[in-house]
Amino acid sequence: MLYDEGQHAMAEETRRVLAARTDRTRLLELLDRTGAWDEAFWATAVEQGWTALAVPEEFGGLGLGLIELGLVAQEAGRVVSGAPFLTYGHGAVCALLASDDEDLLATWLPRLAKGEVKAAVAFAEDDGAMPAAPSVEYRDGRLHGTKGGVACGLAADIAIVSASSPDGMVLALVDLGQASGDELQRRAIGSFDNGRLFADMTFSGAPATVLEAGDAAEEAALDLQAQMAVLTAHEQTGGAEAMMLAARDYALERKAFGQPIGAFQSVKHRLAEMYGLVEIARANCIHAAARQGEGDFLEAAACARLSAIEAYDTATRDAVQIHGGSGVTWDGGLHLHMRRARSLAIELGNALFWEDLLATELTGEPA
Amino acid sequence: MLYDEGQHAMAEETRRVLAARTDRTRLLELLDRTGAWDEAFWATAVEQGWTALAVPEEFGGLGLGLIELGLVAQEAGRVVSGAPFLTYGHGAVCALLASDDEDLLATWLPRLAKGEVKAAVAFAEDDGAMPAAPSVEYRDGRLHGTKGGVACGLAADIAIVSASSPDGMVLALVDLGQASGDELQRRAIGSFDNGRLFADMTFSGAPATVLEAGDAAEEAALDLQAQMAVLTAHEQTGGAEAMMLAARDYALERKAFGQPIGAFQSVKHRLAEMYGLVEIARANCIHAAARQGEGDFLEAAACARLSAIEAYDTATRDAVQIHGGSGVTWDGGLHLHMRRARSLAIELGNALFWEDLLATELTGEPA
Amino acid sequence: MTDLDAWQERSRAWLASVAPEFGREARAGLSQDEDLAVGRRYMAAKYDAGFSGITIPVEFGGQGLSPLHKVLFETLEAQAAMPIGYFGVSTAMPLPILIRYCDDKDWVRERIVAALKGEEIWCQLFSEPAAGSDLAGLRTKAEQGGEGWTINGQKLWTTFAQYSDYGILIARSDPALPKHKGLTFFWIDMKAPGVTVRPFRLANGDIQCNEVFFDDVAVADSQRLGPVGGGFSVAMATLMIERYAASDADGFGPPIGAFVELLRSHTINGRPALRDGRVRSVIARNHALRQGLDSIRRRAMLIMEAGQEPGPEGALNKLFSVRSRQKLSELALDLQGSAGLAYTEGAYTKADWAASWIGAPTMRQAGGADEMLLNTIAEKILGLPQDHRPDKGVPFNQIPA
Amino acid sequence: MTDLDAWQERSRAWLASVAPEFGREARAGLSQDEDLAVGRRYMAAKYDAGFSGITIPVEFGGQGLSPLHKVLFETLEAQAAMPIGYFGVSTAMPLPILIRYCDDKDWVRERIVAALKGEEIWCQLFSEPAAGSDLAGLRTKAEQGGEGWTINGQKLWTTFAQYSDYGILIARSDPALPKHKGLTFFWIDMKAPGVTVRPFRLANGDIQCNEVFFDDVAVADSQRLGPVGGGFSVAMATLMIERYAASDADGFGPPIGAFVELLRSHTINGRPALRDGRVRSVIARNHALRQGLDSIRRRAMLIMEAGQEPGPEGALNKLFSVRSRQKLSELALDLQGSAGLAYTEGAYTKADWAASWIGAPTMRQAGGADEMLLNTIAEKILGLPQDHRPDKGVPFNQIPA
Repeated sequence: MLYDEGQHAMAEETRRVLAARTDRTRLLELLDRTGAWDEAFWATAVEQGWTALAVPEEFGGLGLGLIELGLVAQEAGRVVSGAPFLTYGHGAVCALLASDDEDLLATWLPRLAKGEVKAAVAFAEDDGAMPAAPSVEYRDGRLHGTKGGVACGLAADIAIVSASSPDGMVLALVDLGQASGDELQRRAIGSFDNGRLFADMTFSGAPATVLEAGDAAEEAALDLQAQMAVLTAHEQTGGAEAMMLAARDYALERKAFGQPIGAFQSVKHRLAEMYGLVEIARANCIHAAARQGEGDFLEAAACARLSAIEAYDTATRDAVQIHGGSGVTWDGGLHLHMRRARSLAIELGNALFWEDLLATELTGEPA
Repeated sequence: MLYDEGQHAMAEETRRVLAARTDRTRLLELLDRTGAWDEAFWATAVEQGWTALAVPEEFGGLGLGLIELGLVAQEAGRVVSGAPFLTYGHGAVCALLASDDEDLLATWLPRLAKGEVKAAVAFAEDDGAMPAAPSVEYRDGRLHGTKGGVACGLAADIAIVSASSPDGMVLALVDLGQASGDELQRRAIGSFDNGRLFADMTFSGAPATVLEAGDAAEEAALDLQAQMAVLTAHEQTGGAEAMMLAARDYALERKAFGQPIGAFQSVKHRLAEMYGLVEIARANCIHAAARQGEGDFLEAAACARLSAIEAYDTATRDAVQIHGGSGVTWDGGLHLHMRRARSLAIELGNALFWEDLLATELTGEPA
Repeated sequence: MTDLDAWQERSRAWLASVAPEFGREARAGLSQDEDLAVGRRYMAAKYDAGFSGITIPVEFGGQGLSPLHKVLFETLEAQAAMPIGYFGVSTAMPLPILIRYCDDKDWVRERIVAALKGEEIWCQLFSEPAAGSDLAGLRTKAEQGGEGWTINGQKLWTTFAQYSDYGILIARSDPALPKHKGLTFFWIDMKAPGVTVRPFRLANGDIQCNEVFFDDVAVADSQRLGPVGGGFSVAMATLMIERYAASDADGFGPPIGAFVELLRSHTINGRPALRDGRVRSVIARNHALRQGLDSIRRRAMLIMEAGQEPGPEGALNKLFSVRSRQKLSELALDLQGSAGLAYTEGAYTKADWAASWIGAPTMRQAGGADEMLLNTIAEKILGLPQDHRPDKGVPFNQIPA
Repeated sequence: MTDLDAWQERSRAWLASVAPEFGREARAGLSQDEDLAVGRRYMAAKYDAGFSGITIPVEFGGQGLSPLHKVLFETLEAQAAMPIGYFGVSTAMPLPILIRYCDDKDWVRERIVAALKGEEIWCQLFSEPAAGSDLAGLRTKAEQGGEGWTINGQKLWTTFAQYSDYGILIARSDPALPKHKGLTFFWIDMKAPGVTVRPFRLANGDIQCNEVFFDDVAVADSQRLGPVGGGFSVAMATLMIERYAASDADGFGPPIGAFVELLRSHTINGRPALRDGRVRSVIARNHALRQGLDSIRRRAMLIMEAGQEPGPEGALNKLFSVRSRQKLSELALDLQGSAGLAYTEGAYTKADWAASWIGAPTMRQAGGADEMLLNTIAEKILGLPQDHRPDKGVPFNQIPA
């Protein structure tokens, strides 16, 4: 898959806009608060129509897909920007599209496209990223139980929740604004990356609408998890590339022992290895985005996710190391990437989850 | 544990003797043949009394232990010498000592101490390094079944074999010379390290003497496997150190771009990392040898084995790489270490076996 | 070993007796200023109990005991999580330097006792914006004139300068000499006119490090430590002490046992985490590594006890242990799922995985970056050539910036 | 893509039709000489079928097709394990060089057809005992006098020189110039008086590499390729071709699918190997890596098809794929238990784990050592400075040996 000219132009424009509107000081301030997010990014996302990119045209979207959303995610990752709503908003779009309830689609998709509604996707529980039998239960139109560490949880207007029901697993939509304080409690998690808006969400009878049930719900959940993972992989790859380039620039500028530290092989080779990891992750991301809807999409998504986790982790670890002391100051801000690398690695299933998923695809053997 | 003066002197003397009597050409020739071993080494081992080191004095030995045998093993590893009889001979000594049959001890220990008898230890089967329920069976004083890839198998005079019996697992001694061609077949394995004398051994009613049965047999088997692993870890550490030093010497001598390649940081840092792995392995080896007979011996042995596997694998891989083209010629002989690193990593249980064993010790949870 | 065993027993008993007053639980939730105050009280109590300045001669207010006594006590003290962080630099490096290079012995004794009791704090003014790994590249100037010296310039990374009463400082006294020459060592009154301290925040949120500015700070010649132009070797001696002081096989992160306990209740894709091969591999390999480092340390102690010089393999500890800590901490966060997202600033790195993870990169820099340690091992132990250094032998003021 | 699809189909069909005669099974147990003879017959058949010299112009006896046609055919040919090893160097680098630099076009056409048919074999005389990574350091002398040149010196690592009829050679024509200058390129008759070829054995037992000695070998000036003193850039062009020719995401070792099949029947401590977390991690991560390399290759092919220059990320393949092959092969041996000890010299590296393991270090050297590739990426792609090179600009005969 090669990006076409329109896609290239879109990436350029996204990069330009984000570079102009991203402010490191603002991002650093977010770390010390819970419940606040990168509002400038979100306003930009709405204004630029990124929220509408992958929504079908009939519902007010642009009818594009993972490739274009991935390009935006990569640029957002580059500047450690990105309120998490873009990724999870896409998750909600996918979940809605998996149902065939035209009323629901007409109610929510246009508002998601316009960015009027922010979404969370709550699958993970203590027992894993995607428990086959969630402890959260769906009974008589209402949800009971707790989802832990929901990204966007503190600000989302709707949530897509996996739950157990007599019909097997269900994917349910909760209109969070409609639930009373007794029916829904959000407990903020003081995190190392507060802009992700992590919350434990406890449902005590919050009303919910079932989108899919049984095998169809499990399939839909896996597909949208994979789609979100591909977007996150783009974001991670963008972050990894930014770290690599920051370290490269620092290595060219900083002198020790009478020469730029970039003339020392330990630094050169570390950077060359980072370059390799970034390009491999990028290639897997592009490939996965292009395979959306194909039989090997899950496999491609897992490849993208695994190589992007590795690239971002290694690039932050090594870029911080190359920066020496200035890599570990608050104001230097490299820890924005360090923190983001970790939160993105945990959200949407950690590396072990995706290793097992990919191994199952490749071997036919479960873990 | 610190080596005392006698131990230091012994290591020095062993090194001196082996350096004088080891001939790379001879070792290279062994690679092209099956059934041949490093006879000069074995003659030296017998002459120097290394075979008697850990045999109790009452049976003609020197009554020393793993520390001294480990020192010899480390020096043997350094020159990729070492017919495997020293390690497996010690295994046989341990197995015999675990029984309380004075006749057996009096029959075999003096001959093992004098090096008149060569031993193999056959635990591994297709299903693992130490199957709890071996497929080889012991019935009515005879063994039935196949042990695969037995080191020393082509030349051993006796074998210690684990087998299933109505009384649970047994450790049995087979006098290989007494078994007829119908009762015992040894099939040579054409290997990348033929001097280890690997053979598949098929027992078709070969007479055997039970040394231990049931839980006692399982305990004894694990203890002697751990003792042999500690010796092998010493051998691996010696090999790793030799590789590190060879690469260091080459890096000082070989020039590229107008300077010794050892002035390039990629080479310097690779060597420094190797040094670290060697010293960590060495520290674990010394510690394990000193813990023989203590409650944490198994844990210490696993640490020694794991760090020695890693040190030897990394040191050979990286030393060969530092040697460039001359690292991969037949006559250069670095592949002697490459091959030995692999055969020693496979013999006595691979890294995954020891990881699981150590994890069980540390967590109380089986795999 | 009976004397040492007794010492260890006595140390253990005393630490247990004061744990309720000074231990981790007692200090939970305190601000840094409050915690510092507790720390000062702990230091005073430790002095009274006879555990302060273990290797410092009795005539200077110390205990006059062996390095082994020191290591034994400090290992237990770290396990007990006592509030000693603020005094680590203060009591480690400056005091031996004062003893060795300062002529006014009465004054030295006063300072040492005050530092040991936690009444005064010392900092160490070494690193500069343009001189991290390359210490000899520093630019802070010491100009001689009249009775003494005038200091101008800027230091960076000065730990706890914001609380410090005194500092030891290295400055360039002659820029016309090659860079390793022309450096001189002083002690400084941190309250003197012209000294400005600006704390800054680290990636983990801690406020421990400072920029320190010197603006025409007057220093008497009696504050000079060592000969004019002899500063580099004084600094090297100081850094060597620092390197060996930082010895913990867990890299000052949580031990493997804590990793095992953390995972006992977790599952990985439906199976108990401790039964997963990846987890078992990580546990086994990190344990084997740390056991090896620990054996090296114990062997070094035995050698020191026998009155000999330990081997060079002691230099491996920081390099290997902190890398192990870094990756293990990342994995510990990942494996906890949503619980891994939580973070409390200032948590104890040996007990908290998030604190351990976010602080690891700082540890990889402190006391010699990984790359410097690898170079040192390659050059000093393995005898490999130095890297190319275009600045070698060139007068400092002629090196292109 | 219809033209390319048709080409691929035609290639697949032809390869399937000749597999019984030339494929791996047909050659099992042959000696190297016997295998070479089969290889020559295969090359002749391939020529007749129109699959030889795919990118070589029609007027020189090739097919005049695109690099994409070449990659497609060669991928299938490698999968089919045809006996092409002996002709890989021969047909890859020397032929394009001859076309570009040799004036006698009829003679060139004759040579190319003979090489493509497997009748003649060419070797490439580059590396020397003192010049591996540092190609410009070579010492073989070419002295001009009378009508032509006299060659003296020694080459090393010359693949299949023992079977070669001709070779391309780089030699030092002016030792008074700095080392990158003063090199000149020639073609050589390997049967000429004064040429001595000594095969030697590699670590895996293969006898493919040779030392080649030149003892007053006379060479006509018409055998010169490119200008006097212009040899380095000719050699660089040649090496670039070599680097891109060596592109296989499995690093010419077995694919991940083979690893999975190998382990299907194995257990690890009593549990199915494919259910062990460590094994699953290795499978998943190596697959993800190789998929990424493969996507890079496929993207490069699309870009080439669009008539553009592919990105620099193609340089990653050898570095990452061969390292992946090396460790995966080690693990494959370890996991097989006693079966992992077996070894057959000369087994096919894409199908045999022991052959793949023992040959991997050679692949890590061939066509640029890892360290050189990393330097190239750092310098050419990331714009980092060159390493310190004391020999830069110094006349060759004044560099200390």
